[in-house]
Amino acid sequence: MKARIHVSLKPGVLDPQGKAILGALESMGFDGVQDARQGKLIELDLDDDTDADTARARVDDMCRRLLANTVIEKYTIDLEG
Amino acid sequence: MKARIHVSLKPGVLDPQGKAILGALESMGFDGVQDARQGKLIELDLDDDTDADTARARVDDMCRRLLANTVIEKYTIDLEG
Amino acid sequence: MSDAKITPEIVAEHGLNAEEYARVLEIMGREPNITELGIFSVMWSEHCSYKSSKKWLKTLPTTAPWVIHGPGENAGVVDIGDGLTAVFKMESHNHPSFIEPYQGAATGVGGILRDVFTMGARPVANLNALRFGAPDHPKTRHLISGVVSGIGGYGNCVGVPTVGGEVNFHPGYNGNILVNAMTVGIAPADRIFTSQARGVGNPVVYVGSKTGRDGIHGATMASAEFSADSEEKRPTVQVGDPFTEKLLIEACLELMDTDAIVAIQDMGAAGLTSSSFEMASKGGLGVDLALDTVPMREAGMTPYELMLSESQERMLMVLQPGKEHVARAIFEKWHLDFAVIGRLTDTGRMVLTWHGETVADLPIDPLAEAAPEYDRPWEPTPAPAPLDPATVPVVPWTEALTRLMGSPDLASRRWIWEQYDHMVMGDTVQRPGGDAAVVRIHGTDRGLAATTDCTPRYVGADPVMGGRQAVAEAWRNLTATGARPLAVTDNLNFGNPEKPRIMGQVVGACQGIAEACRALDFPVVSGNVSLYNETEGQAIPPTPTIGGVGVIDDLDRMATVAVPAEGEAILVIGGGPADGWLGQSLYLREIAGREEGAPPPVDLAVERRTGDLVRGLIQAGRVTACHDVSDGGLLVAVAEMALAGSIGATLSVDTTPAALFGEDQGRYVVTLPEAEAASLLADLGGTARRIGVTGGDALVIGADSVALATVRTAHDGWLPGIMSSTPGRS
Amino acid sequence: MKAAVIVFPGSNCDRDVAVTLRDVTGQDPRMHWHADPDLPEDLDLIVLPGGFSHGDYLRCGAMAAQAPVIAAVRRQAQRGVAMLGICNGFQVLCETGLLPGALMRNRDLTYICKDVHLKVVTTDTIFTSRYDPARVVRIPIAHHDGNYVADLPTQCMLEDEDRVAVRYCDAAGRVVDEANPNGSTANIAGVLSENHRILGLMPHPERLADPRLGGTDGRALFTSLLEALS
Ligand SMILES: Nc1ncnc2c1ncn2[C@@H]1O[C@H](COP(=O)(O)OP(=O)(O)O)[C@@H](O)[C@H]1O
Ligand SMILES: [Mg+2]
Repeated sequence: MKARIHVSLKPGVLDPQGKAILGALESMGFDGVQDARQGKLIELDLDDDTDADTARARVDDMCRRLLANTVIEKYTIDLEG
Repeated sequence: MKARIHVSLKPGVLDPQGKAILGALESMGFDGVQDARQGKLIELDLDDDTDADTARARVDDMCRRLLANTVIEKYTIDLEG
Repeated sequence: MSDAKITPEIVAEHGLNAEEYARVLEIMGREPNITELGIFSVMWSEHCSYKSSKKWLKTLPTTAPWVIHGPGENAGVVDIGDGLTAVFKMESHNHPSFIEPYQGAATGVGGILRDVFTMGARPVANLNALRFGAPDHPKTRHLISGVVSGIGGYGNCVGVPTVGGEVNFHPGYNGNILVNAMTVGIAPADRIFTSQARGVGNPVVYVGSKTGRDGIHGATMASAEFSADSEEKRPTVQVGDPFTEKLLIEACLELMDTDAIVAIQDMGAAGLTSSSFEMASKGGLGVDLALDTVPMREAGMTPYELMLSESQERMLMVLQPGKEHVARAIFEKWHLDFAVIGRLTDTGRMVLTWHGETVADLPIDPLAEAAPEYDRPWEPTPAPAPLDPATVPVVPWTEALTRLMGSPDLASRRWIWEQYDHMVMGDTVQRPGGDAAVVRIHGTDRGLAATTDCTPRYVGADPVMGGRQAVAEAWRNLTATGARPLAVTDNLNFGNPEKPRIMGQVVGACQGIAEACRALDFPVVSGNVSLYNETEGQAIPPTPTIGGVGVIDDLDRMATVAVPAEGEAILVIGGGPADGWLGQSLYLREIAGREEGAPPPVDLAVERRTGDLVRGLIQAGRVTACHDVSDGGLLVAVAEMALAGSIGATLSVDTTPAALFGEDQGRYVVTLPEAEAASLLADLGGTARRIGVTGGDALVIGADSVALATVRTAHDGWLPGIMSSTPGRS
Repeated sequence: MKAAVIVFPGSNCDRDVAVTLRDVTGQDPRMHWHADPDLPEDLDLIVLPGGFSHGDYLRCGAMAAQAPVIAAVRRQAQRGVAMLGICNGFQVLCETGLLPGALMRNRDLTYICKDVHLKVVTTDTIFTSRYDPARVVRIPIAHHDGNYVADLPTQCMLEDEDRVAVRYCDAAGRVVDEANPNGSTANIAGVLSENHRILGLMPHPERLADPRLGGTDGRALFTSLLEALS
């Protein structure tokens, strides 16, 4: 089973990387981009024998304890396969 | 329209971050994780009036020129809305 | 895979010519399999075999009473007193950095660090000599930003300060930048490690990161001329993991404190192949390796891939029998892979097995001895037409100075070195920005000074003189801090040596380097050669970079470039009233847009006399600041001292371009209290002349002046200015 | 004064701070490996040093905050043992929650190593008592992720409880945006815990505590600690 975890900054937290991307795109002549944000995508390969609910609970635990800093970040979890 | 771009290392390219995440999860007692990889997720807000094909072509251009380092990274583009 | 038929195409792809392949067949007595062919190919590549340069490298002086290990080891080792040694080397990562600037530069730093700590030294300083194309070339800014963040990204993380280097810009590097990285380490004199394998039956141990498919054929790539289709070779880029390197440094140094290690060798270019070959060959032994026991990152790897992979952060060691557990415990503590992958044998052969089956069997000595060595045809570089002084335009000195100080080759590099942690380890006594960086020898009041230097425009015009000048400037930069220059490492960057004109540059530069090293007692103890630096037939300017290291016995007697106080006398030591060499000067290039003439001559006897004199003055505490005169000439040197100290100067000198901006060699500017100037001048006789006095916030000559603030804006503003425009990846 | 320096894999200013501690206190600190959960109970000071623990991968300090020793660090924090987190150590303290807020990528996205000017906001702490509040101090920074962020309530709390220890300022002591090297909220360079016994700061006081290195403005932090803790 695969878990895809998307970690991104909470709304309201200034995103220097996103801002730099936006600025760079503009100066490269790409107009029509209104906003850019950069987050992380962490992919985990999990043992296949875990059921989806247990897996989700464990990945959620991983996120809270390590993968995301909930002071500034939020996360979503997708399970596949 | 929103574009979600997932930039990740090409297969076979060393992913030190993924490796470190795997090690950290293990030492925290999370077993059953076989592999971990870290990539970027870039979200762009595009002007609404562009059609999907044009938007995809432009985002693809942005990826090749700025958002991904195609020497070692690959990317996928999802358009929404 | 080992059954693949060896076709002429496959041989050619491995970079071996027909003659070389015939020698392979002779040595093997049969057709090699693909793994064996791969091994020959990397061992005989230019990068590993130095086949074009060996003949000339042998002409460099490599000994002195203080040299403990000269070229031939992973790094040079010189005695610095108190039972300690300085261990250092420079290495290029040019091609990888052009393809992927961040990772190319980062792994370049990683590689040179390993060369140094392999010998038992703790790395204490990193330097980097960089050459980029024209500032306005579409790729340049992307390359600068990638290379600088790559060097910082790696060096900062491993916690070794990056304290110095140099940067030049020239359109000749548009398609082929140079990234030369240097590391200086300190090791106890009685505990130097080498790669010479000893002891039949001793275990061969692999430590560090796992092996992946990184950079397979990297070594061959570094030896092949670039072409537009090099994009194809992109997957050969390796990714560095500085965190693992940091752990590897600590683990290796910890193990080195025990008596477990017999020999150790980092896996650099050509990875497992060259490391195991070199160790066995130096010990006159054979080696059996069970390749299936190598820690692997990916499934399905073949013996060929394992032998050719250039995965980073790996080391090979021979251990004392029975010490495996000691080593294993240390590497496991540091979370590094550890595996016994083979044994030393007395067969003189390298035998590789894969799950018990032999997949390669080659003789070691014949392969090493038969490595091709070429006496490539060469043509001396024709002497350039002398510059006609009457054709040199004269612009007001105030304008010329401001333009020069803000020109690509003279502008401040602060934007670069502020991205490097240049203070970690708590011993950086002279930060970047001076003549040489100085790091304190930990726990003492002594210091090591280090610098890198080369003036490619001089080498291009006259390789012999340019080679001399590069060594002389490194020696001068060390001297200007008060250091006693000890030895150099060199990084010879040139185009395609199969062209007699290019080979002539190699030969000429080696001759000049050898002359200068001999005259200055400044031997070459390590180095690296990077050839085939060409794009579409266009060679880079010849760039034999010299890295110099010296020792300061008392840090209280050290000089810096900053003007320390108002009202001090300013003296020039060396040179004379007839100074004014404008051939190949930056004045000519930046103001007149011309690169012409012969470079300034370097008189090595005078160089040595002047330098020894200046060093004596610094050590005697008779001068308060010192800076050598190099690019840009006398007024630029004074301006640099003024900016560093934020104190201006009033000079009484000729204001001709020749007098102010001539690049005559062997000169130093010093300051000292006014009251002591007369007696010093009397002592020095004709070798010194007084040119002015410090003070104020401008540079003044006669009725004209330019505010320091104006000079500073030009000097500090240029690099951030170009880098703040579009960061595109292009 | 009994001090321990916690060494994480990838710490690289552990030796630097140990040298300064020895120099100022005359005593060698204990170098404590992160994997050892048993921290001595009689410590006066715990230092989390600078560097790149775990390579700064994922997030700076995130993995170190999960180290076996951290449980003991938390217990001692509760008992009021003094703690100093420098640079990466500050990041670790934020990741453990022992200090509020978080440290993000610098505003300009580049690593910065240079001397900065600082205003010591409160001298009423064990870390800063020896500083003259009227004097601007010069101390180096060296980081990629020193951009301090905290939400508004946290900011207000920090101000109300006098928990901002140092701010970036210009040479004249003005706390202005041009003097903010990394985009930190309100130019915050260092913050204190609620009981004022834990300090995390991005600048490296141990790097300018020896005249040979070009300045000694960092030294007073260690002499303050020595005075308060011995
Ligand atoms: N790439 C670099 N990395 C670090 N420091 C650098 C780099 N390039 C230049 N510097 C520093 O900038 C200063 C000026 O360099 P340079 O003009 O080459 O000096 P010099 O003319 O004395 O050889 C030196 O202190 C040098 O170490
Ligand atoms: Mg110089």
